[in-house]
Amino acid sequence: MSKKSIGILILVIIGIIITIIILDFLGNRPNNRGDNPYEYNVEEFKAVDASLIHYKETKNIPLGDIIARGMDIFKGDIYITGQNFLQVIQINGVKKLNVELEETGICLLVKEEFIIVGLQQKIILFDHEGQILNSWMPDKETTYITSLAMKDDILYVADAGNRRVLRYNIDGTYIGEFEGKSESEAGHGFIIPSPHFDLVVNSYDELWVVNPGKHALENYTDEGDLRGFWESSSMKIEGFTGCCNPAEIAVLSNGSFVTAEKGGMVRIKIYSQSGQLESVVAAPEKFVEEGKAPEVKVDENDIIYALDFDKKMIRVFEKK
Amino acid sequence: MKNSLSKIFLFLIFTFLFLGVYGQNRFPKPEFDSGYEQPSPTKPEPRSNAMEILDVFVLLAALSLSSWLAIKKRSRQGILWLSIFSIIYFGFYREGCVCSVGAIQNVALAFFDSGYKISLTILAFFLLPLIFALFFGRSFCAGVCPLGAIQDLLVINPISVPSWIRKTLDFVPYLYLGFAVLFAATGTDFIICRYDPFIGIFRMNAPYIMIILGIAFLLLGMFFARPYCRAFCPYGVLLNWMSKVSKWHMTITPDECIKCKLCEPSCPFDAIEIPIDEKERTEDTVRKNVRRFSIYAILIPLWMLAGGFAISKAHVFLSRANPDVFLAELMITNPELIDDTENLDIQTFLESGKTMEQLVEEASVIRMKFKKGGWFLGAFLGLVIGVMVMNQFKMRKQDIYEPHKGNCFSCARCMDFCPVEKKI
Amino acid sequence: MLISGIFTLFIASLLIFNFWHMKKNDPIENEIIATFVERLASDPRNEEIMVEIRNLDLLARKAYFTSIWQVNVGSYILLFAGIIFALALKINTDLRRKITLPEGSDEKLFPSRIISQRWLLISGLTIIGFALLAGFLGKDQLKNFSPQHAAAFSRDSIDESIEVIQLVDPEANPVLTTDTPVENGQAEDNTNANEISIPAASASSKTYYGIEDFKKNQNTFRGALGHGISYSKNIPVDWDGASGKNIKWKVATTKSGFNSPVIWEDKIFISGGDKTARIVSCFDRHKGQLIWEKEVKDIPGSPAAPPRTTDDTGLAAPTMAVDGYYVYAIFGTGDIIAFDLDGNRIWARNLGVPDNHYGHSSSLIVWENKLIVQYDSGKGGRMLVLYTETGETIWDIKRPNLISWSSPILVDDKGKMQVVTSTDPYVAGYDLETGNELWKVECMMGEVAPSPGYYNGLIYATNEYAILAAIDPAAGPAVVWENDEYLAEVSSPVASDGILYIATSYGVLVAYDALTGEKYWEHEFNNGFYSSPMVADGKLYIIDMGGVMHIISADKTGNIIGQPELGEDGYALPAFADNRLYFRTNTSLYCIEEE
Amino acid sequence: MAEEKKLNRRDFIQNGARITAGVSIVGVGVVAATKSSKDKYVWQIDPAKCTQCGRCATDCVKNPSAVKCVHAYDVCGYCDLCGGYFKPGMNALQTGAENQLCPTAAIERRFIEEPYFEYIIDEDLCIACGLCVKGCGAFGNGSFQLQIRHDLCDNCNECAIARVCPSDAISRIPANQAYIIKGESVANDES
Repeated sequence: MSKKSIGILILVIIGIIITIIILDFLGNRPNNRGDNPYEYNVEEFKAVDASLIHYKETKNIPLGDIIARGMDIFKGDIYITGQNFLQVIQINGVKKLNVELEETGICLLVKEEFIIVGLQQKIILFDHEGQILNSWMPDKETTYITSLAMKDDILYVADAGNRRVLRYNIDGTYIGEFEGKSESEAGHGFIIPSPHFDLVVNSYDELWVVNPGKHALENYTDEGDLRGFWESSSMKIEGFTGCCNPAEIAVLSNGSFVTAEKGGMVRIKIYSQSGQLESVVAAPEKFVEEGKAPEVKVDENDIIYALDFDKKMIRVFEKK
Repeated sequence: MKNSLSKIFLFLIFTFLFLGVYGQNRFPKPEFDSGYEQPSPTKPEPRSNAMEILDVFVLLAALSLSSWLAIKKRSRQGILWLSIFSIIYFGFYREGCVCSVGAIQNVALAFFDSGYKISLTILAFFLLPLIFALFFGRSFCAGVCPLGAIQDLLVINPISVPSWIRKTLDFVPYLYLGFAVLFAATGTDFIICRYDPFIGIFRMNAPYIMIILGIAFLLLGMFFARPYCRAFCPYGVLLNWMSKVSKWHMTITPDECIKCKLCEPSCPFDAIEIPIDEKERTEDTVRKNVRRFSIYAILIPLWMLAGGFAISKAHVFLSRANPDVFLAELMITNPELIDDTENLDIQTFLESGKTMEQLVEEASVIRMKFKKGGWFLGAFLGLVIGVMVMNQFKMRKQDIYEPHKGNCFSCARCMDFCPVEKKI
Repeated sequence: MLISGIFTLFIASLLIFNFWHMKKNDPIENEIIATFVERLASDPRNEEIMVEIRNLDLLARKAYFTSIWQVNVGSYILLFAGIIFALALKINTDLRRKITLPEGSDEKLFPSRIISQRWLLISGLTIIGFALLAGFLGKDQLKNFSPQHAAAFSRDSIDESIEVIQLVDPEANPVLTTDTPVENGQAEDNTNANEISIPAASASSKTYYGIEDFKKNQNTFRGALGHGISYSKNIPVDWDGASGKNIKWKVATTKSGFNSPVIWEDKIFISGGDKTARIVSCFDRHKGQLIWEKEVKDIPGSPAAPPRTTDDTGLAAPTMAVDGYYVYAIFGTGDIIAFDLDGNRIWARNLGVPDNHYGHSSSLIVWENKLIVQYDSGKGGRMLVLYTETGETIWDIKRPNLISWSSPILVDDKGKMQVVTSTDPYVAGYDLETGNELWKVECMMGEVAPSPGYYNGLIYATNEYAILAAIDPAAGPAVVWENDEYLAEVSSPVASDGILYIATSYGVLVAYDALTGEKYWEHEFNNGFYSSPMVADGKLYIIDMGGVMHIISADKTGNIIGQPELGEDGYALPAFADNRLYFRTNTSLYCIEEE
Repeated sequence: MAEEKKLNRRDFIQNGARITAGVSIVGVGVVAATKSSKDKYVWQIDPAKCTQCGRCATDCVKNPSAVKCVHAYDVCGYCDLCGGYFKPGMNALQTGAENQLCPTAAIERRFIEEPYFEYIIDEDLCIACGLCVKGCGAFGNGSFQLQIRHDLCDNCNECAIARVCPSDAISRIPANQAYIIKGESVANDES
């Protein structure tokens, strides 16, 4: 090869080298990168038909710094509990009561005579002035209390840690418990992959318990016998998806269920007592992506309150 | 790279915080009736510390052997075999990492980032070749550095380039070194590692664009011997300094030079200094050169000042290499990108919960570092240019054939060409 | 040789083809499968489609992993072929090479050096040129960033129709605490529990020290009520840290902090802190002995890992307050604590970890039974007043301002105390009793660190990039005069005897007529000021960032009286007492007295 | 005589320069040594920060990536309907390819007992695309996570995926605790 051709070859190669370096450098800039070929896409399931949405958001109450975990509505006041507190807030935002708790309150239930707060492993009864009336602890160390409900004088306590529902008298005496298991095929017991395990008593005095692992709502007798259930497993709007949904439920005065889901698609929906989707309260777009399930409660006027943990506020939904 | 590299300990704290929040996920598992036992995830161990120490010892042994072969044994054959060993061990077995060249960046980062801990192995890889160069010349380049060795083996038909090209190319490594240190010190990028042309070949696995880069360099090396070492290698700059003042540098001839000229074409790297034609050293040129020398010597501070000013002026531009700065600016200039769901960097940032103010604050801090660093870098480059220009008029007497102590790679090729035998 | 060369080329091109192929054949990118999946969605029971998909999928996966395998094997073969090719080439050229005498370089030494020199010059100048070009073309977009801008980046699109209700703690309903916290017992472990149960709002029978006592003791940041004036007499003007001249005593401090010492009678207090611990120390003012030192710990709600702060703020930036009975300290962790003067812990609580990117630095101020805490953070403005006896909240207001680093001052408005704060975007006065906002003027912006100044009914507020404003709250409120020539970044304004002093972070100290804004004099020093000036004994004392104390006559002449230095960095204010000056550096506490 | 003197002077300068160079190396060495640590450091992904952007699959210098999906069984709910295994909107809860989320079928679903299933990752097939991690995080307990496998990782001086990671989730950690597995690290931290 002649010197000249070698020289040209060298120049060409140097050109290639410089081009490569520049290409590589620019190719990695944030505005120049290609899309992710492995994108996980659930957008089509997130879209909700607007005609299904029968509710509108009317009020927001930002909670600021406090970390709330549980909420209940009673006579127009909002009761919240969370990291070391129990607070009562009037609907106009004025705090009525603030009680310090030794631990984080997880759930609460307000009745005429008292306020019941569930800590992880303890149940405390307060009067409406914030004085402790009574408190007791369930027997097992793995207890993880997630929900409370009352029927007549019996307190139902959802213990997600042991997959059971406990029954107590209001003075703290243990009456019994059930795990939802039975000989029949339907009685597979509660499947609770993560600490979401909710129960309610509706206006017909029926106890409904969520079986999140089965995407089911189950109706039990006082003794713990399965009386009826419905389940709906689907990623579409009609059903529940993921490992443990619905994570939170509440009941309207007509017995319909308000359900809240966690995870990739946070949404609040209303199902009839028999499990038919009636309407949608809030579509996933209203919530943080991959968020926690909001705690939902209903007041006497069937106004729905949602405690949004990700946005740290109480959101109020009213019928359009 | 980003800043995360340095924040090992902070990161541990973060983990802890995270687990505090999501601790609820650790939930009692199902009780299995079928006697199922939960497996635990396997954790293949990283390469052990002992093996790292072994690497240091192999480096030490290879350096000693290379020095001995070049200076005592004077054996090109030996160095050739050593370089094959180095390619196999440091290249293909160790996959080009850990390497002395890249260690510059770790050292730079350790100097400027208090949170960054440099491992002793890397420090040893950085220091040992320099110490050897101080005593024995660039024996590291001769047959220990896998990057050099692979190019050295592919020197097929080296052409001799005019000295002005060489002298100009000599400046590029300084530039590369300067920027590598600036980028490493600001926690922006490790450009030496990122654009290491041969690492893809050693790993036999790389983005294909980088493999093409490696092949391009090798092809280039067939005609312009050791292109990376001579025109890019930032570590070569440090070795060059050390080697210039080395105590026992290798010589072409075992004894007295008889100026037979035979060795002249032997060096593919044009590193042999040939005797100066005394006829050219007329009194007139000498006087002229002395004058120029002194003028350019006086100009050096000016160079430094100009360089510092210019590069620190360019800090805005340079700092865009930093991903944080780039992202911050991108979002300020193109706020509409927030709605671009395909832009992962921006979407991830928005989801991270970090505020824009924090990002801008961090970016400004990095930018300021670039401004300050720009002064140092510019002054350094100015100094280098100034000294290089000045040195063109250095009137050193040269009456025998000897290797240029800075540029010589101690590859021992020239020795075979020397007809002189060692006197007993 | 030729054969090996061709072989190498062949393998290389195969490999490149494979790379390209692999890009196309990404297993999930397969479009045929995608169409089948779509069809399946409309016909979920169709077994045929399922089988089809499964087969195709299997094929695609197989192809993917084969191509990876091919790349691996191919690169080994390529390597091998490359080695053979290189060897062949080498042997080939070596065979052809004969030892020849060099044809003798035709390059002349000196002329070629001139060319090299020229090219080096060219490349050097090119680089400088490019750098300058890049410098002039590169516009610093970060500077364009403004808080308004930031709003665009918050993702929440707020639905206008939603009513947002803010939580309020009404004064009418003081916060109740029940006995529950006692169960875990940490809150008040070593306290004198006798007075705790007094409700916050009710008055105590204790007589509190008043303004005359505060004037004698520099009990808060910038002296009595935070006005920056010391009433002590005979303050030293000359000392030297290096020779020890006029240094009465010097004592090492346990932990560093940027807070200034506070004094009550014979005691002097400082706080300090780092990641590991926060402390409050009390020294004998006359002898320099440590009397007590207490660690601030075991506070419910206190974070396990303190929040990050910058080095020039740290966790103990706010100055303490002392009211003659108790000494109060607040830290960057949100912990606030009270000790009595003998070091017994009275109460402690955590106000919530502040979201502050430098670190919380607003100092405390105390009046009668009320401890005022300015607690603006990244989450928004907040100010609270705590009951000094128990630490219970008397009032706690959320304010619509942004984060700040300034400290509140107190202003006596016809016998009623007002709290005045300077924040972004406004300067405002609050009723100390109720927390009601009495007036506000929107004139500040940016990261407000200077505290307000006060003289003769006028409030002075300033911040860099904002303005210097003299505000008369009684007149509307109205800005009486303003100026933007010299603006302080951190240092707070102080006014005394009709003269207002401003110290900037770039080293200018300037004096204005406090009532009209007319400039009397200015001095420019080498080092900038972060510390605030204080007027004492007719002289202005201010320390610069280089550790030099500038002492200037506090009058219209502005004569420099002295510039002594300790030879140690210090950013805190000095504490003044009769004949004495106390000064805190990073490592030590000094007492200076002229012999 | 003059010649000799000149030579001596040159030697002297050379010696001086050599000592200077030597001192500066030692200086750099000592300063760097004060900032050094005997521990080896390796790159690892913090699952808490990871957002499964997919760049681990495309940007690792290894092909397939040295990052693999690791199953933290401690956190797993053993669900029948696994968000990490099934495609969104899957046809049926079956192992058929049309229902699987994983593009390379690297997850094995194994029946344990009603109603629990075990999910096992075949790392040879895993390409670290993060799809299953995303799915499990979104609709499950988040027991799948991406981790750099150190038998595959070259431990580059500058990790190519750390450079492009949008969430800064990759950093160096001491080699003696080379993995951050969800659930487990809680136990470690607490003990």
